Amino acid sequence: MNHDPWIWIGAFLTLMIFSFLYKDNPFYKFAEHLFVGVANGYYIVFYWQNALMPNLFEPLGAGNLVYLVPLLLGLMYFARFIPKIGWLVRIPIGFMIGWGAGISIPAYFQAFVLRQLQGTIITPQSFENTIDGVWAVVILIGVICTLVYFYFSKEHKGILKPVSRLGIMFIMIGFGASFGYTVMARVSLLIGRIQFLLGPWLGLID
Amino acid sequence: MAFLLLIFSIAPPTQVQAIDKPNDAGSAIIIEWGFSKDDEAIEKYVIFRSTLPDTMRVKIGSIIRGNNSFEDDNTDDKKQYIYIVAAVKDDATFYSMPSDIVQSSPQFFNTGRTNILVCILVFIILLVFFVQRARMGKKLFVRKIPGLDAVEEAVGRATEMGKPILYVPGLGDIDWTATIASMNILGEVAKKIARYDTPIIVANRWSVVYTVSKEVVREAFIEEGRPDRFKEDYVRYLTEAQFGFAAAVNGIMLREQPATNFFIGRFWAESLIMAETGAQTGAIQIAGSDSVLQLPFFVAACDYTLIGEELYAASAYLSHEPLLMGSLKAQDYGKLIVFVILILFTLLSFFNIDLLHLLEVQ
Amino acid sequence: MKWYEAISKIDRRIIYLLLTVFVILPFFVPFKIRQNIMPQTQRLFDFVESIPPDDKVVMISFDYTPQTMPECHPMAIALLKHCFARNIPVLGLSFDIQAPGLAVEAFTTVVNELNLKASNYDDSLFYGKDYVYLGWKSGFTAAVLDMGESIAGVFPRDYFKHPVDSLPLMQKTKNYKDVAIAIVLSASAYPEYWVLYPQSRYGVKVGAGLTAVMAPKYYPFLQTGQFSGMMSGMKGAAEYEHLIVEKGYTKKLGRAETGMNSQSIVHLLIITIIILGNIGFFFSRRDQKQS
Amino acid sequence: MKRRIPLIICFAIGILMIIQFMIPHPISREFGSTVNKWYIVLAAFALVLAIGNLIRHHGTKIRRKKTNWPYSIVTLTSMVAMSIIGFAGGVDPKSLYQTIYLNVLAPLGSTMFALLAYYMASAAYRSFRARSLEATLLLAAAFIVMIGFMPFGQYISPRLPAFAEWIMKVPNMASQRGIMFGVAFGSIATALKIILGIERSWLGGKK
Repeated sequence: MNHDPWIWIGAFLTLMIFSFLYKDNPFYKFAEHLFVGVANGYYIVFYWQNALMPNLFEPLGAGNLVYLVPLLLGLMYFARFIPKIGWLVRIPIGFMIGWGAGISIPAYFQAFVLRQLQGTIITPQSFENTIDGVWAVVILIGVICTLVYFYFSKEHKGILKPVSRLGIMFIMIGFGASFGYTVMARVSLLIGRIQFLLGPWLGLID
Repeated sequence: MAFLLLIFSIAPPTQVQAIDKPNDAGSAIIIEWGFSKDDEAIEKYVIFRSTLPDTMRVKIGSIIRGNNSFEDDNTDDKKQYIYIVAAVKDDATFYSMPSDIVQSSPQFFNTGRTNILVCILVFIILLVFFVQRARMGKKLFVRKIPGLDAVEEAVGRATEMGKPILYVPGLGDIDWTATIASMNILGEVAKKIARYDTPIIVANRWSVVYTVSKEVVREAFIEEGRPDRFKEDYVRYLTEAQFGFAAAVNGIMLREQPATNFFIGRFWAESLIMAETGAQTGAIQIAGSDSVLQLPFFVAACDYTLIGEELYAASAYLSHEPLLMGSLKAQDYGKLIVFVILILFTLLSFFNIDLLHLLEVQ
Repeated sequence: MKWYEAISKIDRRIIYLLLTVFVILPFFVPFKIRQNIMPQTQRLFDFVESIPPDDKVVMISFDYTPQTMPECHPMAIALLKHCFARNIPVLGLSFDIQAPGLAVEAFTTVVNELNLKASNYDDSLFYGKDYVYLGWKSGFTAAVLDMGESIAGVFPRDYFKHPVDSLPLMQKTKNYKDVAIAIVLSASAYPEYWVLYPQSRYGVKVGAGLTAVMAPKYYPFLQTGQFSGMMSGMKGAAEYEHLIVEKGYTKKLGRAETGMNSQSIVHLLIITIIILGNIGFFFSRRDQKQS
Repeated sequence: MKRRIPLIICFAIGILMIIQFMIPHPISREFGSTVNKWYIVLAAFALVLAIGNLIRHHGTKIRRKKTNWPYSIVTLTSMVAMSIIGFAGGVDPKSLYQTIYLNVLAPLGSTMFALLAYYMASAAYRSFRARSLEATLLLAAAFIVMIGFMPFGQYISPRLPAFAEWIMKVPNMASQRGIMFGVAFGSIATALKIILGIERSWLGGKK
């Protein structure tokens, strides 16, 4: 058995979380509330060190007055506490939402549309190996059927009905495969925790 | 003697060309050269640079044989340079003729991204066109989305049971569009809640999303004429720690016993931890996400799941607002264009017209 | 309750208990399942096998974090055992801030185990001669590129604050020319960038050890030969362990192999309960139809 | 004004970020990185409000002695303690702050993560029933992949591992790509609606 108190703390916390599998209980409640508290304490310090100091106070201290803008925007969050100017809080929110929307548009076109198109289009090179070419055709059909499933503004009748049905079948096979594959990837995490309990803590395995 | 012969038989690289790197922010020059005739025999090419008017040669880097280009990404846009490439074997160096004088400069438009610009413009035109049409009163059809039809029922059930509703707007920050979409849906859900006077718990992971979702819920109550019913405790901040958040949401599900759980937005590995705990409490669960890897878990553990794009159709579907419906039509046309490009480019490539490079983004 | 209703309504706690037992069991009851070795693991192993002893170093970039440790740590251990058994010196480094502790642990575990068995001076492993751990560096791209010119320029001091020039191994390891292969153990995109920068510029051979979730993304790199081999997830680590045992470099079953045994029987358990659930479902539905 | 100014700001910043993507000039890069820094600063300010909310929630629980109120003390004290430890003792790799991160936060996080293994088993057991053709396909794909990627898969059939890989690379890939196209247009439309002011639920609907 280990004599390092930190190992013991880690082991007890691990067991407390696992106890939730049986049912909610005081140990889990304790671990959960501790988790939230410590994590928030961690991030308070983290933001101070890595966000506010280098991105606000240091440039301001160096006399860079442009940084008064984020300071002002940031202070507007607190306008909520003064009912008369409460609407000011929408200004930083508008800024954040606009920023998020703006950066995502070109990014989605690049990574989700153009690159996926490149990957799906079939060329004569796809048939260098015949069987690979056949699978490329299957992928193309699958992509098109899935697209049809997501078509909203037409009722799925006539030709659309069997095609969108095929689309949902592709989706379900994909979901099943991802699920099965992820089981493999995730069991290793549990094995890791068990190894920690049996090894460093109890010393039953080396 | 044989050793000497080998050394003297090596030809230097030819035709060294240096050009300003296109589509960049300056400070970079691309150097290209013709292979040494003895490329097979040498070890590497070493690139030298001299900064005018000074002619002193400085080594700036090297690259193994078989390559005939190099990027110098450390130039001063105000200075002029000349490059020399040398073939190196053992300790012997064979210099090329110098390149022409070259200077780097930044560009104002990245021509390698013209295709993205075209995409964005086309989509804006589609969107504005269909929104205008909707504004003029043209009715638009939307197919049934079962997950969204269930929203009303789910809110109703919580009201009947006198239990709260839990809404998790994903674990993504506001820069994930799924989070923005989730905020729109939250607005619709909150309006229904304001009508029924059912308590809601919105659990947030990011500070910014917290401030936005609070505004959204508050505004929904005001719009429904029930600002008095809004409680500060409805919208909560938990923690930024991914699994700390999941632990706390589990706690809420077991102790405050919500009758309905919404998981709508961007999710990662924690998705199933929350959804499965929710399933065990017996709540009705509606999930919606664009996270392809997490959807299978939601499908397995929730009653209704909005798959991918259905999440983005939700605010239009729930609000029945014509303007938002117009955008659904634009989305459909986007998919139609994808379909056409897939078929067209594939067919053309078999007639030796290769258009794939049009899709390349720099 | 009829039997088929019972098997379709097993309490989840029973499932959890079974699962726990199944995970723990292989640690105490070791058994061997013949591994089917994936070609990419075999390729990595063969590559390391082909490196001449006491010549160039194998560079291992430890870029995994405590959360991905169960998958990547056994890879590190197996690689170290393989290299040391063949007298290939190892140079470790990290670009992920959470990794150095894990890297040091991997080195210490393997070195201690081998040194306990060593009978004389020549068999023993020494820091600075047989292995060096350079520690952590920020600014990944600049650092991996600069190492093409000089490793000591990027890491003037190693993790333990020794001047790098003072270490015998580093005196003969100046830059990528002295590196036989760089193997990147990671749960993120680092291996891709090793191909993009140092390999395209300096021709470094790159191998990878990735988590199972990440691995499928990297199959194309194997096809093009940009990766000289890859271990994917705990299964890849187990295969590598299997290969070094087969060659006689070590006798003991590794962590990953035990882990794979746990995984295998857990999969069997999950498959079994799904089948049970469906049998129950099938019979209950038949009942409903009849009534 | 209460609506127009936020809408204009949202529109302007959104359009600027799109244009920024197109321009490689250093001025544009400078702008991009400045705005990113502002975002970080704004997130930090929002954290003050967020933590305020957390303190209020738990404070009320303690004051009113609501159910489970003692646990709220755990959250509040541990948060204050961790902040003090970080501010007073520094954040070096050997500081108490990092030690607590490694020995308290890391095991808590990894264990929550590890619960997934259990939940995957119970979710699969409960919901993987061959109710319909679609459900059966999902079930079958999951089965084949689970068996195929395990060492014992080859005993059942030597072709099984290759079949499992085929499922991952062909039908799975096709469905993921199809979903991704839909997601792309959905999110681009959502983002444009926000920028153009068509969708304004964050301002409280259409009025």
